[in-house]
Amino acid sequence: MSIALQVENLNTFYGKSHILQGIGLEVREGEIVALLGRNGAGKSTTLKSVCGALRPAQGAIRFRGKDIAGWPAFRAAQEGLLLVPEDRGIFGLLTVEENLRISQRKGSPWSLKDIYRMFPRLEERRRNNGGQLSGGEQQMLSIARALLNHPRLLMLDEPVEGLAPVIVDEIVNQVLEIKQRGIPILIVEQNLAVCAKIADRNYIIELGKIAYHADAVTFANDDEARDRYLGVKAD
Amino acid sequence: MTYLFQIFNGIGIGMLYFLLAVGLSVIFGLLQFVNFAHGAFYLLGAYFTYDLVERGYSFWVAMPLAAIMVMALAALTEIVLLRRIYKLPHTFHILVTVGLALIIQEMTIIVWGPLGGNVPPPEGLNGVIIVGDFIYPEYRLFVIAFTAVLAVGLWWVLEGTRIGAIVRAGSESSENTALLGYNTLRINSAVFGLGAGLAGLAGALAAPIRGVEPFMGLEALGIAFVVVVIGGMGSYTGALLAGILVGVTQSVMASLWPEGARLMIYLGMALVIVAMPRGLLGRA
Amino acid sequence: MSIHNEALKRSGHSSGKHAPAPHPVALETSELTVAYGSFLAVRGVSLSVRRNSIHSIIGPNGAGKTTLFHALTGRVRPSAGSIRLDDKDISHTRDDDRVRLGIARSFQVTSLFPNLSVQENLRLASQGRTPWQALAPWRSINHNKEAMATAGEVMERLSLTQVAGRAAGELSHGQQRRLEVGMALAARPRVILMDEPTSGMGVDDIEAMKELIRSLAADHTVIFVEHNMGIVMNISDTVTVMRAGQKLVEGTPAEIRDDPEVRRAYLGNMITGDIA
Amino acid sequence: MKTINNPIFHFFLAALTVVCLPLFLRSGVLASEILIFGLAVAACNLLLGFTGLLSFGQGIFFGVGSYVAGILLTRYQIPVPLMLLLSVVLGALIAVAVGWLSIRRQGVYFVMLTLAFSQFFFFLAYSFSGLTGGDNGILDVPRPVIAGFDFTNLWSYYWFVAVIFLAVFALMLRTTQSTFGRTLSAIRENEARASAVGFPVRAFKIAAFAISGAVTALAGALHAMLIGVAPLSSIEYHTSEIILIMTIIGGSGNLFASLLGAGTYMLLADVLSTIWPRWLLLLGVALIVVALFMQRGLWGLIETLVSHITATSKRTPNAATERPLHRQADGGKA
Amino acid sequence: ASEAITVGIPVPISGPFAANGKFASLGGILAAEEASREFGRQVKTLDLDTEGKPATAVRKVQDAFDNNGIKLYAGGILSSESLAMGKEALRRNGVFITTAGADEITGTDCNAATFRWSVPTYGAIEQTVRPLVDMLPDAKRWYTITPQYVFGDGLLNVAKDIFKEKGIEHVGNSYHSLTEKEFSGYLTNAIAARPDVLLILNFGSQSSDTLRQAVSFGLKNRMTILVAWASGLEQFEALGPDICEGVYFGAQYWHGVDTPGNQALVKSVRERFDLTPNYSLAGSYILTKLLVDAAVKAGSIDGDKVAAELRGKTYEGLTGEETIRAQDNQVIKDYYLLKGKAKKDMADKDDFAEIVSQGKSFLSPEDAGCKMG
Ligand SMILES: Nc1ncnc2c1ncn2[C@@H]1O[C@H](COP(=O)(O)OP(=O)(O)OP(=O)(O)O)[C@@H](O)[C@H]1O
Ligand SMILES: Nc1ncnc2c1ncn2[C@@H]1O[C@H](COP(=O)(O)OP(=O)(O)OP(=O)(O)O)[C@@H](O)[C@H]1O
Ligand SMILES: CC(C)C[C@H](N)C(=O)O
Ligand SMILES: [Mg+2]
Ligand SMILES: [Mg+2]
Repeated sequence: MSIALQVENLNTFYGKSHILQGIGLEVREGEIVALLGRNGAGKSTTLKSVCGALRPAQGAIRFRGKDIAGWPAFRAAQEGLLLVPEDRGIFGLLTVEENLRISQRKGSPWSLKDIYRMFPRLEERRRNNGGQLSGGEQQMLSIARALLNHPRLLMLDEPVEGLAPVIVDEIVNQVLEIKQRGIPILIVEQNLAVCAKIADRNYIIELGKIAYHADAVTFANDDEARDRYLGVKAD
Repeated sequence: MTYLFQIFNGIGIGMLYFLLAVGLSVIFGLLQFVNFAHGAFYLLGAYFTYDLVERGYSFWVAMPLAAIMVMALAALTEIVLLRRIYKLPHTFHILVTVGLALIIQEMTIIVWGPLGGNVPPPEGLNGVIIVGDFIYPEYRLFVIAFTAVLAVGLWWVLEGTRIGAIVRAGSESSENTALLGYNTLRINSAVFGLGAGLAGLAGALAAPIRGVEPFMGLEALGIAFVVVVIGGMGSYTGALLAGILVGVTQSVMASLWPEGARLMIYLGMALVIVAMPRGLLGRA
Repeated sequence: MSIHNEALKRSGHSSGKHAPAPHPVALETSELTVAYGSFLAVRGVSLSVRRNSIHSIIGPNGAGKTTLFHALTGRVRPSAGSIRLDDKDISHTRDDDRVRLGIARSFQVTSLFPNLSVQENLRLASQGRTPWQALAPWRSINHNKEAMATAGEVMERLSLTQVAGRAAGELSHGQQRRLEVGMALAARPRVILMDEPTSGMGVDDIEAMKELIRSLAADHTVIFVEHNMGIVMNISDTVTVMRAGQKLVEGTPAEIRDDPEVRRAYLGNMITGDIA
Repeated sequence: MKTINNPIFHFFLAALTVVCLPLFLRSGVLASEILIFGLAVAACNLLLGFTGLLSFGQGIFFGVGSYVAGILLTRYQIPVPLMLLLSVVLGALIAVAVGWLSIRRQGVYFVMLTLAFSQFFFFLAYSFSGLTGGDNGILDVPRPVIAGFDFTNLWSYYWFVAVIFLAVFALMLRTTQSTFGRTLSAIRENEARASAVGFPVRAFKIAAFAISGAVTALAGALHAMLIGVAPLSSIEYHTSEIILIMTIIGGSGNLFASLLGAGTYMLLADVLSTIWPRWLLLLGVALIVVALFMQRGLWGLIETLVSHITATSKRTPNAATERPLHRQADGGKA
Repeated sequence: ASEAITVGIPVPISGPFAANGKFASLGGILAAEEASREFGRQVKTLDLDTEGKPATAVRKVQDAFDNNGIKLYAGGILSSESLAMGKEALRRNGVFITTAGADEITGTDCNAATFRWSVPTYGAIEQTVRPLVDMLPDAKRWYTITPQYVFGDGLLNVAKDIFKEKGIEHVGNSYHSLTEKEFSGYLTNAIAARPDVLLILNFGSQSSDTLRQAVSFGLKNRMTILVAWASGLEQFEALGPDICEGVYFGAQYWHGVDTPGNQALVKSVRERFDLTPNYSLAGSYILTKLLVDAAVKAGSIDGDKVAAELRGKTYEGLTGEETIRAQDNQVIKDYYLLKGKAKKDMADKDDFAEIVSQGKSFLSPEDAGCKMG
């Protein structure tokens, strides 16, 4: 399998605090990679640094053969490296449909029709303002926007955070469907059950460094690692 | 009856005020940037029109051309200068744009001299309309109609088109707009150009009414601030409402208590901010 | 289990020491509601915090924990409900007045005076109890001996003495977090609220913070928000779980850990270990 | 680096300036005006640099002081010291009113509000011409003769101004070094925290306004006596703008910087305006240069130079004085 | 040759009145050059930029006293700066002579050191409104637009007296502030009052704005328009002949005045600067000339000596014979009523108007309120 995204020695600061201290990871074509870690470990910071929303101080980022380190976020996005951010980044004063329309890019395998088929709820609410959506609906909208934007790699930051279980199921299914379409995904997720269901490989970040790395099967059986890095007690 | 005329006349003044202020408002909404050079762009719009008309171009060529020239100049200024200071505190926005306004004003004097000039209303619009006791210049009528069409058009662009949606998205969060693949830097330049271009257009339209003189920019800035603050910064309809409100107040006060007109307008502005933090229609 | 017992032991000990306190309840809310526009960030939360207990509040992001703190300290106005401090209704008291009544807080997002020295930060925090004195432009900053002394004590307690003269903005993240807690301590409050005191701290700092919070209960009532379950489960007397602005459940750490609802809403499936 | 930020050193610098101005300037008016605007700018700095309030309304207080001098000295023969006291009191009162209304808003809205008030007071002064002389202003404002000392001569008046200047400058230095001053700095740095720590932030801001208004009015009164007129232009928006520009050019958050800003601006304007009628163009360029390259003003420039020369202790980050203003910027975004 | 004479020209060189300052500066230079030649001694001018602000004006004058030893000042475009500078001249034993508008300069605020060349409001109205009333016996309804301050009120009150005397109906007045730029509201009022004559009593760019907007409202075809206090040539240039045609203007000076003094001036200005003199230039020229002549004659530049020389002097000026009235230092000279020409009737590019009438009207010094101490 060829490598879609390769990150080496990524270092990022917020002011003077050194948040990412040499992160390295890779995402291969067609797979879902999960990034785990406690609150504040630096997961979101990693995703933002990769896509250019934050400017890393150091590090190499290769995306589909291009060195994109230091690129501004919009150029990375034009290359198809799309982040669905933690806060979902919905434009609250734009309607759902406007949110979708401004995301539409030529050549995307998804059309507005596809989106409305995937997320019928969005079609029902397409005249509503983004700010009026529930958390789950906003999450759908945010993913939908990324799909319309012709993604070549999708980075999802806690996509099921704070969502009701049914919606979690729905989103998990959609994520798997996106994978079926051949889009690799880098996902940050606290919910181990979700990870286990979708991830092919797992990285764990601790204090800004990759502390652990394993494929799904190994990780599932590594009670100690989960206890140590995520504070998950195996009863 | 006079009051009816005054109200109508006030709407006419107000439409120009709206045009003058809406650019300032749009710029503020998108860039969180207070532009003290807005009046200077108005000044340039008027002088470009004046210059072109003096050179023998028809007003109908001069007016749009002047607005486009101002737009281009403003966008260039944004790229060269202003984008470096967005992140600085307001103090420096004020400093830089006040400086810019001074430069433009003095350049105007150097190029066109300290005396003002006159721009005749375009052929065919230099008469008056008479309705009973009421007289109204055709050109002013044209300005009302033109601005109204422009207001609707602008509203449609901002609210109804994809480009408008992108601009509005950018004013909510430029970070998230960038995540969708938009070059927010370029959007900023374009919007600044648009906003300043609207001021230039207002200047171009005002030239046949007001004539041109090097200090008309200062006066325009004052009015634009009042309108934007009353209407709510960043609000499109707010600018329209407040522009008309200020225009009508001014016109009606001309009959009621003319010497207090300005006092009332500034008092009103202070009251509005104290009572309604965001202006009449400003959003949080 | 053993940790939990220890916590119970300790809390029993401390409440024993202060048994004759007039009000067993230090801080109480009833049906507290906070609206941001039309959105209710906190909805009808009734909370009762025992004097000198350690009361933690947990819940998913956006549950309204910080907002609840804002309401308790007066930073936001509740739209309904009431807050009582030692049986005094403070629902409509301004935030700075509440400091005088004995509530102080630390912030989730570090909020210091970055260009002032550590000592000056703490002195100001301490002076905040007698703010009107500070209105006198002729008084020198060394005038308030008491405030200076408090600042010194707090620095000692948080091992910040070595950096007393450094600007707060130049401290390391961990030190800033400690100073953040110190700002609350310097006001010598009876009730101290800490919003995620350990967020952004290194492992050893976290351990120290845990001990600090534990020791605070000797003479303060402590309410804190934390995502670090190690601390929450170890030192809390009571845990309140919030979700979507509402109080989900409340109980001892042990009860909370075993509550199925909490596992689903906050602790998640992962804690059960039933990985599919 | 330590000494150059020491208040006593600043007072020494101010005193040195006061003594040296007569040696270097031939013009007693210019020298007096530098000190007078030095006061007004220091007062503006108290708001901008120490409290984080960008006030576009300083001209109101300047004008008020100037009118107090004009009205009391020409119509009521009130002794000058009493007149100065009254101008201080009235300046403080009006500043409390303006401050009380303005601080309800933050960021750009605060700026706009002070701007609106400045226009409002201008038109007030303009409309009540019976009191203010309208466009003509109040003429024949005399310079003082106090206890046998005749200050009507320009240079002797300079020393009159100088004594008041140094006294007020010392008081203001003391103020900035006091608990009060530090609390203002705390408010500028982090208003939310200052409030959370227990300070009634609004009361402090209003107090800062009162002091600022009092000192600015004093400057206005001194100015009216200097030029013998209380003109309408003193209360104009333009006066507010100039005071603000001088403040930023000098450097905010440091009182001696204010004297530096006032002096530099006045001297520069004096020189430029005689060599080129279009000197405002150069001023415009200068403002842009300051914003782009000298964000901490002239004082910041001096600090940087000194620290380069001594190169001992490590440099304070450049962002130091910008930060509080950033916060104000954020206030506008809310 | 004896020592050099320097005349200060305190005028707004920057700011909104910069245009006036620019021409005033030229007028001073010309007068100084001529005097140098005539008296064989060095005569110079020094421009002092007042920025149009009284405070700056006084500061510049004080400086010029101290640093340049200048005691003679010819300038002051705005009333406020002129009043303030006149006071300063008195304090310092200098002489100040001005063309500014406010009556107080030689009225209630007159002083021994302050002279004025321009005709006060009384004469401006007497020499414009009265002749026009006589010329248009059927025009019985007059409407006025007045700036709200002493100058405007001065003009208005004189006009009202004439209205009363002549049985004219004053059908309305609109006051406006000195910063007003938009006059359509006032014009709407005026139209509703159906006047025969619209009397515009503001000055400078405000009168241009008012007139321009009045013309665009078609008022020229419905009534006679009189701008009582026009600034002269530069105003015609800014407005253009189309607007000015058929409109009456009151003026302190017009380059078409047929006097030897004026013809000489027009000639030398054309030669020296390739310009036609306007009010600012001509005014500054005559002010400077008066000062220098008096100083040479007095053999001193001390204020009291020069002032004594000026007081009571009669000379052949730009407007014909002019006299400096001793009691209030007011120059007694003609004021002009002009009428705008059609473009096709203009002999050259500056021939905007014809002189309809001219004459001298002045209040007595007592009536003007001048008590010189
Ligand atoms: N804007 C910011 N300024 C300063 N520090 C920040 C900022 N954003 C995040 N941090 C700090 O960076 C660290 C990493 O944050 P990050 O958001 O990447 O964590 P995370 O792993 O995504 O956590 P979570 O699970 O809570 O989302 C934290 O310590 C946080 O406090
Ligand atoms: N100023 C505000 N205006 C509008 N909504 C707000 C505001 N502040 C917070 N909210 C919303 O209120 C809800 C509760 O926020 P709060 O900060 O109290 O959560 P929290 O429980 O502290 O979360 P976390 O664990 O992430 O700190 C969130 O949905 C948040 O988006
Ligand atoms: C036309 C001008 C001579 C009038 C003068 N500027 C004044 O202020 O009154
Ligand atoms: Mg995160
Ligand atoms: Mg929180």
